Amino acid sequence: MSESKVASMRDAVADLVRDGDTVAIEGFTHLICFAAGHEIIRQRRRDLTLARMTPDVIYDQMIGAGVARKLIFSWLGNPGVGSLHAIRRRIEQADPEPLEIEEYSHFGMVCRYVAGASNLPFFPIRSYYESDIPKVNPNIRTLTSPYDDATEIYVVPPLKPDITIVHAQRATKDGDTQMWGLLGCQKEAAFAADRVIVVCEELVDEAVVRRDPNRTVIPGVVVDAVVEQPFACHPSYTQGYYDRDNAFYLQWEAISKHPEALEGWLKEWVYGLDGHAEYVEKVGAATWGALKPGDAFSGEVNYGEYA
Amino acid sequence: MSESKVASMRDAVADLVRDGDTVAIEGFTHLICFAAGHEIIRQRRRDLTLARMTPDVIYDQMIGAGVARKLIFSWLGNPGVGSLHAIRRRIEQADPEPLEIEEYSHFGMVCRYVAGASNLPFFPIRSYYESDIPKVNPNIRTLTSPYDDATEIYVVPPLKPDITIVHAQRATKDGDTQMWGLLGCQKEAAFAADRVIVVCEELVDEAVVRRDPNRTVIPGVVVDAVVEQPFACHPSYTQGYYDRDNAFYLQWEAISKHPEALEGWLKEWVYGLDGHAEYVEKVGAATWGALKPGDAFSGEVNYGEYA
Amino acid sequence: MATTERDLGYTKNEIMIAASSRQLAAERICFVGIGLPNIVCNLAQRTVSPSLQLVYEAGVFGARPARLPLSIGDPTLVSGSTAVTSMFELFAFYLQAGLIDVAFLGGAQIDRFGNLNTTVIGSYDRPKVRLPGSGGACEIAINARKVMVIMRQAQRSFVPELHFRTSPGHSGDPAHDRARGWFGTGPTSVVTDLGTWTFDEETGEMTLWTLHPGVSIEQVRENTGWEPRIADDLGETPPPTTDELRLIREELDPEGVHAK
Amino acid sequence: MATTERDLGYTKNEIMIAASSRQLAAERICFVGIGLPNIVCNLAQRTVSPSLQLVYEAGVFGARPARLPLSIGDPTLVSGSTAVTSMFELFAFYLQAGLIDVAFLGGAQIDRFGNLNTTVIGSYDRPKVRLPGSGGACEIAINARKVMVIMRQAQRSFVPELHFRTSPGHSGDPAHDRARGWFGTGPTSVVTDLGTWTFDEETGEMTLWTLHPGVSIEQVRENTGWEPRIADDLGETPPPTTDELRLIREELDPEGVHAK
Repeated sequence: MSESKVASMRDAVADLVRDGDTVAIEGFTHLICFAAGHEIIRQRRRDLTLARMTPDVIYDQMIGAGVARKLIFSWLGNPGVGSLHAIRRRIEQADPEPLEIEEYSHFGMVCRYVAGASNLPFFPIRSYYESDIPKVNPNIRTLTSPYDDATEIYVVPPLKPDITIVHAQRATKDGDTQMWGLLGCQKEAAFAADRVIVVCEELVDEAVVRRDPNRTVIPGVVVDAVVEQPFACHPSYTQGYYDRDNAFYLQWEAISKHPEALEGWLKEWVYGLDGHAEYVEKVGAATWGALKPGDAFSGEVNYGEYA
Repeated sequence: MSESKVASMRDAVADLVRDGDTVAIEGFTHLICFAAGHEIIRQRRRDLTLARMTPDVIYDQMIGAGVARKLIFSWLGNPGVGSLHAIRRRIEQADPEPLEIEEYSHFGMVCRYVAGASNLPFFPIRSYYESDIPKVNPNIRTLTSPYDDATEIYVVPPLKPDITIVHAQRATKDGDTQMWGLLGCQKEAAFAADRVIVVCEELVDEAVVRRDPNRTVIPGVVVDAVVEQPFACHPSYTQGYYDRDNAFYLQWEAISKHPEALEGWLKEWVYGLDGHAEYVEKVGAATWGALKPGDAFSGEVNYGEYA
Repeated sequence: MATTERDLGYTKNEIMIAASSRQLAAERICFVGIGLPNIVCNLAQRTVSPSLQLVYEAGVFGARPARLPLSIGDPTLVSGSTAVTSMFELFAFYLQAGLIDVAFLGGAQIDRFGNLNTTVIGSYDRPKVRLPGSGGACEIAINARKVMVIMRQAQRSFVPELHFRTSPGHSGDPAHDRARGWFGTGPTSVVTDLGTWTFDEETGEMTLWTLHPGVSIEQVRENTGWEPRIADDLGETPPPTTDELRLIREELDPEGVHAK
Repeated sequence: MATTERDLGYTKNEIMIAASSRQLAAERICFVGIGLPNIVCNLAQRTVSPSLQLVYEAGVFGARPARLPLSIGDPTLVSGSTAVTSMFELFAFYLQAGLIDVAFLGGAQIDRFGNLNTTVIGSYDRPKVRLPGSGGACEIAINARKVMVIMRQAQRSFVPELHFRTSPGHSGDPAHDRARGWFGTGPTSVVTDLGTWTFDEETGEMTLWTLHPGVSIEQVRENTGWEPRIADDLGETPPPTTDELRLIREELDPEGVHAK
């Protein structure tokens, strides 16, 4: 019913990601849209506030490339591998410049998105008791329950990104988006945002989506642009499409440790490439072949025809 | 891994529904488990507090049969048809006895279940401003946001049923439960409850569930009993299995209007029957044939095999 | 009235449906219940508002009903729709978040400022008539950006004093209303079997905007529980077009369940 | 130490895994991260706790990994599992609701009362080492009914004073702890490369419970930043059984990614 929202990654980022924006590229291990992060680097956005539960390698790349002035997060590491050295340099030595941080726990970040998505002024959470986290983050506050004065509870404020970017297995030109596998907090982050870009492995006919409406995670009414970009999550993964490239995550430790190595990597893999299609080609068929999973189909359910 | 929780409806209700309990049989139009309500009537439970967003015909039957002393709800009608006269008689004329009521809006009820499921002391909601509802329900209170003193927000208390009963298309013997179609607030009501009975159209092998883990709405870890009871929702419906019996909903207006008609209906369709299997037989093949939908399959997705 | 209806060539419900649907021109996301509003919205999609997105209150988006839905949760709304969502997400992420541009409400009683009663006739503790209650009406009135009311009017429904205020409308004090900070602004229009009403920008008072063909101001006065405010340039409601009537009678409600 | 390990016939990690897994006997629902805890839980399922239900922190239930998961969100955890849930539901409906019986935590620093630091070494504003931060650790410490800590010990990790308290443990005042009203009670055990520790019922202080074979109390003292409390009936940790070692080496971690 609504006109097509289909765009190229370049146009979607150019139109919807602005200097100074608060940007959330969410995805918990799964469906992390590296291609969007690379395009933001390529278009040299500046002064962004980057929000993510787990900044991961993608934000280490973006912050290493100088797109951000602030980071909002809950776990800052390279899962099971090591550190995010570009981010650490900015926090530990203000090298090359300081990075402002605003820190929560995982559940605190999730609740911030839920509050943002629900237009609530705060969200209550049973965490932070006797922790030093609220001491270094004045946005974490307390309330007393009107039902039981003995219960003091912490609250976190809503997080409403200017732009949320999520990746999905498939979407329609109207932005009706279906995902499976780990869902993280993408739905909440998308609803909380002013603008939403959905990147997908496959643009599908709406008939595909209409066959299984319960599979739809983000309805098109909240989506501004739809980008079809296969393999956009590498080295993260897309359930059923390609595996996580753990080798790359391991290599990142050495790359991010040395500014010049990081600079070299950015030149070779981001600035030096026209877009993600070239990146996919450069990664090479051998790697894609090794990352391809076998088949494991869901089976069908019957919604019934009620005419 | 855990042992089977499979039980007959009679045993599940006998073991898990107790006099004086707060009982939630949820389902928004869809998946309303009438068979469980009938078994509770048949076992002559008393002094129950019944909670449901929309009491619907099922609670009119249960309250008409005298199982309840209190009703917690948000919309008290026979959708698009008429009234719930057994309930109205108790509220309007205390006939045959008074019925205590505790009244919210739809969203207020949903938030109460979410608070109960999340172990929160309250849940904030942007509703009730300048409405008389809080004047007649002292459990609806206000809080001031610690982030913006101008924002006063209403809060509702958690609702933690002693027992929640939900119906689903399919479940495993361990209680891993999959549903599709309208989901209402069953997940929240189940997690909020102390005990949970899952009634399903089909008991399936866990391999069926494991093929599509994102379809699982209620994991077995919170389920106490699983009852396989086909057609348990009539005259409500189960998406893909049978249609709503609107003719019955229309007939209910006349039945519930007259106490003796209601008594007669209960004798014939509840007390007079051994269980839901006899009910299904009594409804008759012609009706089931008329209520059977055509096929509309979901299509499959690929989760991928990662070995 | 039957005669009038025969003379006019359309029923009271048909002109209520047509008049309401025209008010949906340019709206984007509409919160739909069952019955008249369902037909109103589907008519608007086929006439003045082709890109109107319908969100059914049971949690269905992009429904393609293969038959006229008989309940708010009819399975025909689900099969072939683009999305189904939980009630929590529907109310929190859509309605409370301000994504709903327009919704429909009705009630047993409405006052001159558009406040609605769907709870009780008589006292709350021992009501003469126990009505359904709020359902989603209270949060819809507060969070939907526009609220359109469709209801037949009579002395007993258009009352000077509500027995219970279920859903807030205008307060009568525009300064207060502006300071509320809700997405909702009180009802924006009321369509009855006699005419259409708007709400005065200044006072927030219901104002008779158009009379349906064949209806007199006296009839309106007889069926309004207060001295009704009447627009200086009171107009006549354009009757349903032949196209609108065809769509209602042949496509949207062939059995005349709601439109008759 | 390599010699010792060769002499003993198992690695430090292997005895840490074995000792931890035995503590899962009789537990019902376990919150699992990746790395050592993942191997510990899977070993327990195959030995002392066959009905243990594993909940992976990325939101997966009843996982049947076809390979050793390499990340907390490895796709092999999803395919063939019984349920996948959103992060909100995982933390709200499971952890915060008290459904998690036991969870694992570690850290860069732990004090004698089991408080943990995973945030910074040095000052928060200009840290010497910026660590990952809480992740879910803070709410796990507060809401999981039991918390087991697995970490190697040394003067720099077993410290008298944390640089930052990320996750609360025991306060040192049992009356205060009882009055907290959390599901969490502070860590219940700590398993290190030198021995196993419990927490004193009365004082909530970490107490050396068993020494691993070949480890001396002096070694423990050298690697503890305070004068350690030692159980009157200090015992020796039973070494990994041949069956436990076989499961670890052949089934759970054939490449020795974590156990080596």
